Amino acid sequence: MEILNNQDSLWYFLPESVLILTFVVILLFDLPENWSKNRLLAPIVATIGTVLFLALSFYTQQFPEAITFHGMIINDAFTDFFRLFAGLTALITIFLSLKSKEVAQVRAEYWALLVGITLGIPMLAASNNLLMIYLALELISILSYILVGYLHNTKTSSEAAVKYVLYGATASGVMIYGLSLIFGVTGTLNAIEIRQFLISNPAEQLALFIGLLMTLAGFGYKISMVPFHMWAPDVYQGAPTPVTAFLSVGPKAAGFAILLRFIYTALTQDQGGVYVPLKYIDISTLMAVFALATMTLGNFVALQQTNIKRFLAYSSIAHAGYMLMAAAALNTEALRGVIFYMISYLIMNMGAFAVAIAVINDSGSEELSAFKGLGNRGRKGALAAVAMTLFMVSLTGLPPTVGFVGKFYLFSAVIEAKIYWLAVLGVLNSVVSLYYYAKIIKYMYFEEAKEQKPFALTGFSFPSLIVGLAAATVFFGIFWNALSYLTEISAHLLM
Amino acid sequence: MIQMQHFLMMSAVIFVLGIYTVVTRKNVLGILLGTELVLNAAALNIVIFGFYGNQTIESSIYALFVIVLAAAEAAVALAVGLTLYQNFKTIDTTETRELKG
Amino acid sequence: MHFFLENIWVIPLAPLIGFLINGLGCFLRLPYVKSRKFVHFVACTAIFVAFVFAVGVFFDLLGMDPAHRSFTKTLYPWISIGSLEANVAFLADPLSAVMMLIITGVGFLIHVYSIGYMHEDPGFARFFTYLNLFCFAMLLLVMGDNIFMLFIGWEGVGLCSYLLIGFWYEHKPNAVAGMKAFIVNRIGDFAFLIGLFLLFWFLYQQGHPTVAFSGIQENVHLLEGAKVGGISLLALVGILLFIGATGKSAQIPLYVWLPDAMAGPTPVSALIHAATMVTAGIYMIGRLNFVYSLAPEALVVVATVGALTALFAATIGFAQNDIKKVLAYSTVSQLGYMFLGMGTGAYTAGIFHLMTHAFFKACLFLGSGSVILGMHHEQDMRRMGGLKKYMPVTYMTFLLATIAIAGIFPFAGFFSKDEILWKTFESGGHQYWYYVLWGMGVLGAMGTAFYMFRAVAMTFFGKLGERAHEIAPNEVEEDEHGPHQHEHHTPHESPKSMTFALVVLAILSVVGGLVGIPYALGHFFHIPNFFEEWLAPVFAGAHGEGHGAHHDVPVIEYMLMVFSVAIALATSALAVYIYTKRKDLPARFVTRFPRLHRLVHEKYYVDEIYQVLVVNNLLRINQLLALFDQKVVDGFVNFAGTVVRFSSKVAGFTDNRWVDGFVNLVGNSISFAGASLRKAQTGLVQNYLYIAVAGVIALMIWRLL
Amino acid sequence: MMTPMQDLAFAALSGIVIAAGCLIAFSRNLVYSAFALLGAFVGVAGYFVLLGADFVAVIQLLVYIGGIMVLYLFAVLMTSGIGDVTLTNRSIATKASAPLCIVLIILLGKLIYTTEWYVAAEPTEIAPTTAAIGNALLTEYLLPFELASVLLLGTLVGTVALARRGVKVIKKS
Repeated sequence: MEILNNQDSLWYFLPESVLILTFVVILLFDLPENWSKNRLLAPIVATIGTVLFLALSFYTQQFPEAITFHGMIINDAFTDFFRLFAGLTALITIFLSLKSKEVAQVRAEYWALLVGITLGIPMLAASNNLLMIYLALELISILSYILVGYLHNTKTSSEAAVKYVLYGATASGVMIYGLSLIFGVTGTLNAIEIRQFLISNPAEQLALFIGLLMTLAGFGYKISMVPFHMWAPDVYQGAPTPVTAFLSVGPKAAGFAILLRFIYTALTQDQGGVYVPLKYIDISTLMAVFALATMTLGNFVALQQTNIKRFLAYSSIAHAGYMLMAAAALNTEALRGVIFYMISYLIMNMGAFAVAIAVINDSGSEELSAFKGLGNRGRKGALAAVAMTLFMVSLTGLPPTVGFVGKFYLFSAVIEAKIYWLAVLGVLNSVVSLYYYAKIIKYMYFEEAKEQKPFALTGFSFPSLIVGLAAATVFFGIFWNALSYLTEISAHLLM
Repeated sequence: MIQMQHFLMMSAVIFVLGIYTVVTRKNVLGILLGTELVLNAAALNIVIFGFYGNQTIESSIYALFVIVLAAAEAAVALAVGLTLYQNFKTIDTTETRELKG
Repeated sequence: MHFFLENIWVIPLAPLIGFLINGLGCFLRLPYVKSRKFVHFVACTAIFVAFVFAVGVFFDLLGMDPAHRSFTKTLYPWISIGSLEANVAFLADPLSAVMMLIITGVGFLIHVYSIGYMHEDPGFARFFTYLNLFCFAMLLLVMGDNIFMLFIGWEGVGLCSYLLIGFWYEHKPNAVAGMKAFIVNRIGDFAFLIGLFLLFWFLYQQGHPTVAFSGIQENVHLLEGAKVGGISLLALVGILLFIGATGKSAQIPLYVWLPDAMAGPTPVSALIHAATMVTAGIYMIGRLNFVYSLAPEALVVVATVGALTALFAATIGFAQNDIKKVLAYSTVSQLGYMFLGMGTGAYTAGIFHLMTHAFFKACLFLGSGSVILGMHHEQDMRRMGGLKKYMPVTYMTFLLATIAIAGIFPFAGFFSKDEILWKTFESGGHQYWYYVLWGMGVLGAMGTAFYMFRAVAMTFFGKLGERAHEIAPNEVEEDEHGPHQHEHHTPHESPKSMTFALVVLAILSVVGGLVGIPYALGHFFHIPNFFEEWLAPVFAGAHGEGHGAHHDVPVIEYMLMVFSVAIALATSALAVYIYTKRKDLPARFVTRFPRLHRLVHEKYYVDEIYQVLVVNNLLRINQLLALFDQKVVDGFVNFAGTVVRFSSKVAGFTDNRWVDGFVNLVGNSISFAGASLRKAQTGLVQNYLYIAVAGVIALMIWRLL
Repeated sequence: MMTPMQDLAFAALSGIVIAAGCLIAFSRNLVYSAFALLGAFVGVAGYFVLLGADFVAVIQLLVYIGGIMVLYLFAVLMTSGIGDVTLTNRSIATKASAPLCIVLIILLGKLIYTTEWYVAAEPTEIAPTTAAIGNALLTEYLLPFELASVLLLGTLVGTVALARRGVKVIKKS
């Protein structure tokens, strides 16, 4: 384990540096009046920057894994994966933002803020220091508050932003209080040193558990874990739809990354692929309870929703519950499983949001009823409906879609960890979720549309994105070896 | 003699008062005051542990960052609160409830 | 070297490609699906290619050493988690080769037949899409080399069956029948899954986590003696899997969906609900014979349920007037025979009957379809009669298939059914219970001969419409297209594409049995029992496959053969006599025993019993929940509205108490919980934070306690 | 460790902090609550001085009192109107929240007094920390320092973006 100094670390930081540069350059576009008139300039620069970021992260991937910046962050395969993930999420979001009518009139800072959040995702995933955790989390959060409230003159957007800020500020306050308790017991801010301290001082400490709980409030709020989930439906509904899509995938994945890294690095001991929780902190049971509560609540309440964004918000809470099972299972398979699940979730959730944006563009309504009769509204309508059906099937977790494979890996990790009750209840939860996902399918094919005019999904690029995501859903549902390989190499934490 | 625990207790009192403010206030600005208290309690906690505990500079730096980020957060919160006010002509959270269920 | 074996993946791939071409066209409304020629060309070519390859695989296997006639083609490593590995791999062995030939061969004929039958239907392309998808799923089921693939195929064919039963979904009873099939099958599948899980789990415990059939076969002996709650594990697994099979293969008590499934287009009834899908349960038992052979208790259950179903369904067949209903109950009954064979341990005999049944029952169904089309969508046999004159080809083929199903020498049905009955009788020597089963089987065979010839007599003999006056005026006429206005048309023979399939299948029903001539007859002419030798490697080691026992044929076997042919002939003649010469007899019988007739005619009220026993109880729980909702949770006013709206939506969607019972119960409990939780989402961020803090405190206290 | 003088200072600061905190939590007038925040910040800054974190104390005063407090007062005035004398700051759900907070403080008290904290053997020498902080920010803490600058830039731009439009809307109305 090598801890690099600042100069040596800079090479590892190359991809993120590009993002910072992009961030600053885009901000400059707002200065000259005539520049900001060209609507496409800023998103193009953002796209170029993100692509460059992805390319460079493939380059830095070849470096040996190391702990960089005096132990602040860790550059390992896990971090590399989240660079890839953040880049892909950002690219899709930029595309969706261009296509959505809601954010048609944005200025350059919108794209800059997107890039800024994208920067936060790998930073959070790589954090090894309690200070870095807080800083990266806040970087994501604060910039998200602004994006959520970006539609300044709509009531829902501003209301969502206010709730988000108030909830986020309090949750992060509670989290630092918890982190400070952990610091008080262990005397260090470094996650690896925390583990070493806990191994050599195995006496039970109440402050440690409570500090952990409070820390989980901060992480849990980012991943919308019950009972810290309640902001999510309101914020997801009020935010501009592309931002909702982004928040439900990117920052959420970052939250999972740090949750898993923190638990696996600081609170467990690696014993040949099985991470044994350090004595007296029964993190496994705790996370299993959280996971069960999260998925059950998400699924049950999603059944009741009539707004498409709110519906997808509850669906995303339910999926957070499934992914939380990895934090309960505590083995390498679980890490693999959750990484696989994140990829599948990226594909299918972004796909669902893409169709939702198309429907909102077409009807101007966010109600689920806007989906009625979609399958019978011309060729484009049929295409959107078929794609949406695939995404719904995948979100339910049925074969032959990528969602099934993701669930399969996760559940087998849970069984490997011998937490059978969680696996059984998780499967039952998937059955419940079938009800509400099938509702959309039923709407699209078996109900009459309000207007019979052909579905407006113009252009070439937007339909091809939807088709591409739908094809990926099925393709990776059948041939998942490549993804499986990626998850296998990514499920490695340097500690 | 003042001990570490006394400091910690004071910090806990500030923390709990902040939480109480957050969960009871109707006014957005009122809630924000509570979050500031929570954040200050956390910063205080860190400085206490730094002073009695590992005695390095890192606790001070951590507290600094907490203060700076709290300021950033407050700025955003106030800006967002203003947009809320422009849309609803009030910042009473019980009257700005379009999103629920 | 073995070209077809190496390229065995073409067999499922061809129908899949057909499905994709037509399916994409349908979904995206591409112009090419408007061309009927293109659609059926694609669909028929796809299945024909599969058939050619299946024949190739058969001959490749034939060229191999009999003891090692098994070939696994691993296409793609699918899942590998820990020590568990499941591949996308196709297994070619004698058993799967037989199944492939049946599915692609009969499937091809039915595709060709459908060109004519579905000619006027607007959903032409959709129909062929589903048909191809079904063939793909069914081939996956029989070709997979592991339980996963079997299960995927199993669910896939169920889905296609559901889609095709409700093919004319605009007509409500069809949609309801589809739903009923779906739900009844889910009950079976639930047990099936538990069975698979138990089997896998205990193998895993033994350190052999495998899902491949070969792996299970090697390690299953380790589970001998294992017990779960005092019951032998393997027996439990066998019975659970068999419950799954009773759902798919329509056995007591889960057979109720199959007669209703006749709401689908007739080619579908022939392909899915007679020849292939419903035999999946038999195939499954044959494939897992090594499990069943170690679990004699499970075998007894299988045999008993099979014999009971065979007899029970045959009696229902006496009193049905809808030609497709008669055939449906006949299918249930014949499937019972197959299970009787499997349960006796005579796996070869069961599979043999599966094959011959595929020929003659497909022929019968297609014949009935031809009659229905010729009579301009008329299914009530009482309006028929004398069709011999108008539809000679249909008549001849139908008659030949009827003789075959009645089990008259030397038609196909004789060899297979007789072998099952003989093996059952032989097993009686070890366990007297099998004599009883044999008795039931013989009675069922008599019944089969009677109701089949009754159908022939009512349809083809006599004069057109001579029984129409028997139809009570209040009986609502329904055919597969919905309520039907009766008009008089002259019946006509069906087009060539349809009669072609009929003729081929009729020939197969006549000669198909000759591949399995029992030793008792064959040894006079030194004709080996090819079919038994062919399947011997698959069922090697299974008890009941008496090797070497053939050298001395007991006299009793000849006696039984003569006996069964005699009674088949006698009952056939009786049926023809009653329904052509003494037409008053059935009516007199009905007046004499009105209750008995009504009981049989109403299918022993099984649906009604289920309604009372199962569905109503579920509804009652539902009502209790509603009561709780009213009295206890008075405060949640909004919620009640939500539930009512939800249940009315569900009710509107399904509108069937069978379905309502399940869906409402589960749905209401979940939406009850969901709505309560939803109340917590007040829209006040203070409350959200309150709940978060309360959650943290609750967990702290949980920790301290 | 602490001199009697410091004990006295601690007592005084605690009085200020608790009084200010109670005003924030319970006062019905928003202006009082906002000004009480000032008191709480000053009190905490005093604690920082007692705990040897002089630089943090200064920053606390500068950032909070110089920055945040002014912002708050602006916000209070803008959202309520200068002419409005009754700046209400009402509470809800106090009956449900009070027990929660009492339980919380009891739990925290138990935690504080039962945990074995990581305590150094030697008491700290109180010395100026500014130089050390400056060094650390440019060496070990370089990355957080830079990242915070990105965050602040984003916040600045974002806040302006939200507020800029706000000004326009007000002008129109």
